[in-house]
Amino acid sequence: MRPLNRLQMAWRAAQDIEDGMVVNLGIGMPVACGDYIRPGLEVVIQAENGVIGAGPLADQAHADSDLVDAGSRRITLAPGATIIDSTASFAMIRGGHIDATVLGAFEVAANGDLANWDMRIPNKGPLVGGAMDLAACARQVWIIMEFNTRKGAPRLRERCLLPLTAPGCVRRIFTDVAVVHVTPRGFLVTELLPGLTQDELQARADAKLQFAPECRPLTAPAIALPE
Amino acid sequence: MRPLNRLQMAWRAAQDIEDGMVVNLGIGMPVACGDYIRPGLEVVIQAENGVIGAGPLADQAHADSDLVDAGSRRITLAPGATIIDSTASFAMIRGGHIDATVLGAFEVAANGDLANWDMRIPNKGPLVGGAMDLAACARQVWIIMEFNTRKGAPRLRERCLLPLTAPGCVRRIFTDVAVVHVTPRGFLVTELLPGLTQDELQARADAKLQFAPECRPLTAPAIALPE
Amino acid sequence: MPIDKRVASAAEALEGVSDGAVVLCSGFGGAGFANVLIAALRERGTSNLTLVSNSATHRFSLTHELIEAGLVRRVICSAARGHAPGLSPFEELWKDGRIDLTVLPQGTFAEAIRAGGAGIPAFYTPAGFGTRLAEGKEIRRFGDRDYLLEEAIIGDLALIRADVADRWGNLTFRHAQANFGPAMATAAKLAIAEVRIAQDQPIPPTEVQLSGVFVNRVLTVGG
Amino acid sequence: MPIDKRVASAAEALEGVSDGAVVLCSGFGGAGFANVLIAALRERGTSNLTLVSNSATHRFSLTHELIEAGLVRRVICSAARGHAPGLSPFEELWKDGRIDLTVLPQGTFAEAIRAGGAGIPAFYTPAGFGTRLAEGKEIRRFGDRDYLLEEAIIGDLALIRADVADRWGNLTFRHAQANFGPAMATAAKLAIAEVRIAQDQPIPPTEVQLSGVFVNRVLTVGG
Repeated sequence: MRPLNRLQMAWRAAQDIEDGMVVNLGIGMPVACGDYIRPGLEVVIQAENGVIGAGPLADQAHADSDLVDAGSRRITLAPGATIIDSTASFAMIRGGHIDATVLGAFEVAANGDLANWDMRIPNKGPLVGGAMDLAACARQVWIIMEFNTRKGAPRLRERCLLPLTAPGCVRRIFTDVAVVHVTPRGFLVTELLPGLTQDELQARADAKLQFAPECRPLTAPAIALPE
Repeated sequence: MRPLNRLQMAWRAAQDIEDGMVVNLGIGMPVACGDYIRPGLEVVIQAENGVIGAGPLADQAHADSDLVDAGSRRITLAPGATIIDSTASFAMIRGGHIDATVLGAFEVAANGDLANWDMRIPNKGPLVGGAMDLAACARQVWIIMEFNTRKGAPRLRERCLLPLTAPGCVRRIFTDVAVVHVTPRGFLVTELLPGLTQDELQARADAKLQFAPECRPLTAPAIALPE
Repeated sequence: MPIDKRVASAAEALEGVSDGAVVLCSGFGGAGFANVLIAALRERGTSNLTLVSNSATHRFSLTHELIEAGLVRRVICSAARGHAPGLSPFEELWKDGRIDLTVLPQGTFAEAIRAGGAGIPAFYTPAGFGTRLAEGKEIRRFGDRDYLLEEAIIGDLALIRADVADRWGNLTFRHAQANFGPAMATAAKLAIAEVRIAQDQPIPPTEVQLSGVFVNRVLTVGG
Repeated sequence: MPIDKRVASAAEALEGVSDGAVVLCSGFGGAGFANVLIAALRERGTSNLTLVSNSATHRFSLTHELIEAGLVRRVICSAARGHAPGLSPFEELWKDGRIDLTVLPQGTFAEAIRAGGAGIPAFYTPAGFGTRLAEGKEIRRFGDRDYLLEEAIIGDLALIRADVADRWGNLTFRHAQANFGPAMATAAKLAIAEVRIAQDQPIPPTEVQLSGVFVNRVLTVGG
């Protein structure tokens, strides 16, 4: 089977979102989770610019340059929404009122360390944004990222090589070839792409992988990437 | 001339309130200042329960048990008012956004120390309320109190005998027989009740009083106390 | 399932509250007391409470009934004096050493609760420096001024009063009813609002004064 | 005299702003940039500025023009990366050491500004602990967790964008326009709002989102 594409990875992460949760979705792949929340569930999507209850993207007719999420996307409000200021929004985040945040990442370590803000590109200014607050303070931190870099380097590592966003914070990792939980005993693979062996996956990681006895096949419906 | 009564003292303090000021008026005598602000001035009266722009007391027909000031008095809102919560109200106070607070006091020391919260009545619970925040953080602290206690003891002292509310905070004291500024060199009397000599006033204080060269007579219009 | 935080009774609202709970009760200046919930807590008999309330006893609040019923072992407040000439139920217990008291400047009290809800474990404030309330507290200089270190207050339960709620738990407050309520809701593990009306349709986004994210249960009490 | 904070021009709004000022500029996610005032500040040529803005350069903001014009000697932000592939004006100056940079987690950035306006000189936060941004900062344990000490940010000038103002300086914000604006207004000695409409009649008390107590001058810019 082919590895999941980026939207399929967002779909897979979204399946773990539970009814009534308050979730913050990071810029990029994570924000696509909002489109794939299981039918019948009501979830509050928090955007760190203060939108509490973000709805789908606005269509052209309703797009408003003042009604945006943290990624400057023109959105709508879900029923029951409100908008607060940045101080209040981060008070909500830091105070542990976000049940789960879904973020992108460069690397995750077996102890849950997260590196997702600094790729050490020479002379490019640092971009922290809200990632450190979210990573340190959300009740659960979930990551969506490819299992390996484009050059094939492992993103699941014994220790992160890149600068940390927060230590010991990651609980789940949704990748293109596996779903991995971070446990007190390290990485635990709970879903594996059909056609890939445990040994093959282990070979692509820099840390010891354990495999859950009930490890299931990783599947997702067909979702086409936009052009 | 007779000493000023309590409403006359509030009137006298109110004459020092300047156009455009944001003022907080303490429970008791100070809150009466709101009735005597000079005509033509627009002032924002802050009540520490969050009313920003308190108006006069409500008449019976308009009294609302939810529209109250910090002293539980049923009030109206002035034009341009808004209401914020206690956290925001004290952020405003502590952040130095109150131009002047007018408070009652038991004692003031020559260095500006204020004692207005604990009279050491046995077994009565302490009542701090917002006084420490206001005294420590308002840009100016003005006091309305009688020059002496009912038993004749001095309230203007070299050092306070009662527990402090805040050190070195008081700028002006409006009493029944004198107006006194607190300066880096101690108490400076700027207004004195006609008929009272400087020596007589000094005899009623526990600290050295200086008298301004331009010391004026303390006067107030006749204001009857309510029954 | 649609989010719906409305409960049918005060008993249901208080379900799961345990002895020893730290209870945050809103109300100030006569407005914003959740008296239906406070009365229900007293009837429930949940004991050994820490009561966090601006006034230990306020003539418009029923917190004194919790105290009189012997359910409170500790009070954190900014005002602990009864209004009546004699000793209040609180003062009677306090003078006999049967109830512990922590008094904070009101701004520190409010800020400590806000900090509890905002993930700030401690902060510095100028209020109280140089006074008896500074005893035992860390003093630190920033710039040309001295400040006290104050720690956050976190509750197990917040009982607050609001005007309108929707099924998401969003709230509006009438006039000065908000006071400590919004901060208390953020700082408690279980935040319960008693409201005049709880409606199906959402409160318009610009009218919401406290996000339902901070509110766990809503009880309609009218009034 | 009636309170009236409305001014006739951007030049009048900026009267008295001095070289070396610490300037707080609101805006995030495309909303809430006070671009008329920022452009006027650049034209004025006030230099040696410390720019406090969530993004050093944001494609919807004109702060990069202040930077390009060489008026900024220091930036405090949470994001300093340009959107375009090449180096931004900020990055060009920064790599040459001609501009100082302090990066904070966005929540710390917001909270530090709020603290500046709220009389809190410093506070502890978990964000940034265990990261490179903790370097040189005091670490302290409360309970079972480690926190960083962060100091308040206070500005000489805040330039914020709002929707409606009244003559008292009360403000409303459209949708996500508020972001850092309310806190920045509280934290600056001179807070200026550019607004769509500034009206004579008061904004209804329940609709005010930022009290005019925190706003010194209001400039109508339409839009």
